[in-house]
Amino acid sequence: MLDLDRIFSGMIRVLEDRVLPELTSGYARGQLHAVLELLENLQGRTVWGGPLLEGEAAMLDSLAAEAVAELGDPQDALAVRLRSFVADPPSLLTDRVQTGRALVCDLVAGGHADAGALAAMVDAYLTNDAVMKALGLKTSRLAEISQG
Amino acid sequence: MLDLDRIFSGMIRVLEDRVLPELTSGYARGQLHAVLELLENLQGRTVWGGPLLEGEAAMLDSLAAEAVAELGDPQDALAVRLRSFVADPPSLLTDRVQTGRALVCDLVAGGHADAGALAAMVDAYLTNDAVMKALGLKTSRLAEISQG
Amino acid sequence: MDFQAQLQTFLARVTGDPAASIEELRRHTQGFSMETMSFVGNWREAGALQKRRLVLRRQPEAGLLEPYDLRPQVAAMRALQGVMQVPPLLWFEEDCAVLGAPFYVMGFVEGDVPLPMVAPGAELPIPDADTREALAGDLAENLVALHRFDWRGAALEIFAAPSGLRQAAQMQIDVWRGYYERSRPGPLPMLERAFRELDRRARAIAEHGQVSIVHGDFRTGNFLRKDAHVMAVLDWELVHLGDPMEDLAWACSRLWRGQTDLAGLLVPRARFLELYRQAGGGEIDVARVAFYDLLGAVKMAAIMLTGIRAFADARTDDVRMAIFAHQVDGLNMVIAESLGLVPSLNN
Amino acid sequence: MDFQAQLQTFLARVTGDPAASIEELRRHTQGFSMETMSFVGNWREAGALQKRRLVLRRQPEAGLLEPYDLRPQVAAMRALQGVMQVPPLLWFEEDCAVLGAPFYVMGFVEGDVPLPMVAPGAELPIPDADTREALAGDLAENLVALHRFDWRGAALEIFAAPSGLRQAAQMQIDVWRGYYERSRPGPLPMLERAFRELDRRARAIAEHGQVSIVHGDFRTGNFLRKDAHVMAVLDWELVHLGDPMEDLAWACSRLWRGQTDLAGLLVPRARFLELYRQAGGGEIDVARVAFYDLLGAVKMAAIMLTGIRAFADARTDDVRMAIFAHQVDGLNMVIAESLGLVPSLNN
Repeated sequence: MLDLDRIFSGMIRVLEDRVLPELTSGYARGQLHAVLELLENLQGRTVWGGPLLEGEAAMLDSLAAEAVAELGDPQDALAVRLRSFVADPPSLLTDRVQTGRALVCDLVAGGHADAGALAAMVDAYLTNDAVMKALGLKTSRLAEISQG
Repeated sequence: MLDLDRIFSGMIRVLEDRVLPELTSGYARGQLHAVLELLENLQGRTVWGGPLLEGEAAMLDSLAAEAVAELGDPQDALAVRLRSFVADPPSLLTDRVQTGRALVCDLVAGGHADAGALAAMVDAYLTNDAVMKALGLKTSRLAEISQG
Repeated sequence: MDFQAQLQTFLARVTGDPAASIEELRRHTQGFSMETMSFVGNWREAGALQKRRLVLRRQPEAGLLEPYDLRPQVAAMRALQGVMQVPPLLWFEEDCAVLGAPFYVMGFVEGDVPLPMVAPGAELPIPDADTREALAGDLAENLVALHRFDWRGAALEIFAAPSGLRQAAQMQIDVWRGYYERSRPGPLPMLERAFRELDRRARAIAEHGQVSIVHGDFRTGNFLRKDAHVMAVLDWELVHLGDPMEDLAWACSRLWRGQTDLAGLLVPRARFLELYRQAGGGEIDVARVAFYDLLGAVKMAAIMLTGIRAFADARTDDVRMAIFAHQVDGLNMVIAESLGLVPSLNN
Repeated sequence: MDFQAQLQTFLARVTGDPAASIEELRRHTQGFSMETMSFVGNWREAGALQKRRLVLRRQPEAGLLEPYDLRPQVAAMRALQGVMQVPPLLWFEEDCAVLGAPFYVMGFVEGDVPLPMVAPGAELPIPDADTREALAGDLAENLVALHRFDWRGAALEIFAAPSGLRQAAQMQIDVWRGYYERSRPGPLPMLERAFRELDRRARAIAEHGQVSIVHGDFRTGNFLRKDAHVMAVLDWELVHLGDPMEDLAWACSRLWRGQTDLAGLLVPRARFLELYRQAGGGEIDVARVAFYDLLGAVKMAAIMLTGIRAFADARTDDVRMAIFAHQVDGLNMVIAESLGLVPSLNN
């Protein structure tokens, strides 16, 4: 996930260096300074979260639990990591999601999800997550961004 | 705590309605549209958090645990709430902090923290939290905000 | 009808000149509370052409001090003309139909408003020490004139009169507890702790003593000056009857000292108290000043919470209100200092 | 020396006219990758005064397609002059000392660039259906001309030539897996799943078949048109030798259809394939188009990840790169559709 601090510092920099100098009215300048102060203080006081990420974390939890049951050899390194993830998931939401995603990547890369029940589970997670996140996107401003 | 969504929607509104119309260069307009798209999508994907809030939650945890030990009557309604907070804290960080703060407020309002060990504990929490959060503040832009 | 036309209609009515006109209408957005505009009014009065620069202050839709009632500040400014430096108050209109909200019109007063803020390492708003000293003296004289004014002889029925200084203290606690309870976004332990302490200290204040008109927001940032002279004390939204120590504590509060030890970025706190006494303000009650110092920090928090609430409820789109949500964190340190929880950094 | 002066010095050198001058220098910021500027150059050539509008494209410091190498695109544009609609390429400068980074200069081509985006409910970039049909036909003809060009006879040693179509597919997988692995901000299961599927499908592609010059970014948004005529195909940064089905799949990708079923917001996908065949492009291999459709979605994700990484590492301050961090979420749906995990909304 992109570092949230970096997004804030990027927004602050462009607003301060490129947008502020073009403002002429005192009202707009005052409001932009307030936005800048807000962004500077949201930085460090906010973290990735919300229902989309919580939803993905929950899906990864169940996927990992089911994968533990499906994987044959309990001594397999991946099976060991999956069991540890199920038994003691990272407490920070972003860590939990990143660890879960890494496990799915390794299931796929290891060929465990090429066919059968595990393939269906992985595809169900990928599909549901993609659908939920796509629904959560706001209409893009790409046209305005490109045209200025 | 102020609703994070509301802060984002307020920033989006003022940037779109008051700042954007004053921009003349295509570059600044394109960049501001990108900032707007970022803010629109941070909304719903971020929550209050970070080290300051985590620190306060940890202090509230210990304060509650010590208060349980200090409060005499175990049947007292406040003592019951404190025990429940210690045994089963809310999983969401903001809920945990809000619940903990409410307990401290009730300790103070009920006179439990007027003197003695509980008073010292409450004041230590208040002082440490105030110092940490004040250190976390960025230099205010209030002068620029007022002058425009 | 646009705003300028509505204002012209108003001017025609109050001056009795149907040809009255206005020009150079400007909105000033510096304030966080009342809306402020300036304009030049032209009208004929007793045969002579008047051309006068005027200032209009209008009740905002939402803001830091809601709910708004313009009558006390208008009554105070009227009663105090000639007593101390106040702007000349010309007209007061309570009817919302005229300009959308109640407002009053004052004569324009020349001068600049030094702000009680200084960036780290930057020059003070008034760099010259002699000017600061003289200005502080003039401020203290104005404050003493206000506090010594015999309000019982003036038409100030709109003010609730406390029976004495203890009740005055309790009334102020009630006012700001009210703001706090209406606006807090959740439980705030530091404020709860401060209110409990204020209750305790108020009980120890003696009832007897002089009740005065209290400006309520007397500080750097709320007066116009020219060189070392106070031209007008502004921003009377918080005027009430109470303890003169309240204005003194507020003027000297940590809130208006930046990272310096200068009350209102003018002179050291002890020096301002001394100037007040020298101007005839009588003895300083240290315990009551300390009480109002704590009350002041709490009041500032309550004001910020009111702004945050107006923003949270989407009654205002002014994002400046939202910054108070993190600035309250800094205010907790000021409260902690007033409570004696942390050592005073400068006094 | 400022940029304009540096550019003038360059123009004087390449034209051999020490008095060469430039005017109307403008920076265009629409692009997400190469920096683009336009200007008018004045110089004397064989005794006659030249006054020509020119376009300069410079390698950016950081961006979507880094690391940059301008040589392949310059070689392709040079080789294709007269073969299809490409901008006239005048000069190429590899020395960073001249303008800070390698660049080339092209003659200005008149026309507008329709973008492959349409706001919900808004009119298509080209509202007239007949114009869209004719333009799609002209595009298909240009594409066929490109794909039928005998590159073996041209000076294109800079291009790595795959031995056949299976190797071409595997080379493209390697290219984009490289971008993905260098830039991903963490594990991305959908991309891992897509790469596994691409490997599987690539193994099923027959090696024999025609290897062509592939534009690599052939789509609405990357050509200039006047009415229904393609004036120039632009943006040759991704040109390479490979499978012609790659350009076809990319031109028809879900990425450039908005919420419509029109490939590049021009004509239905099947119609564009038909136009390509009619122009002499030969039979369409459905399986290979499907392979490159999935590769295209993965490639778009890899491009976005490269921009995100440039922003994350603070090598660019362009916040437009940061929006890809959430747009990758939308792209996952396109990948899911290409993988057959969700039904195709429009085909």
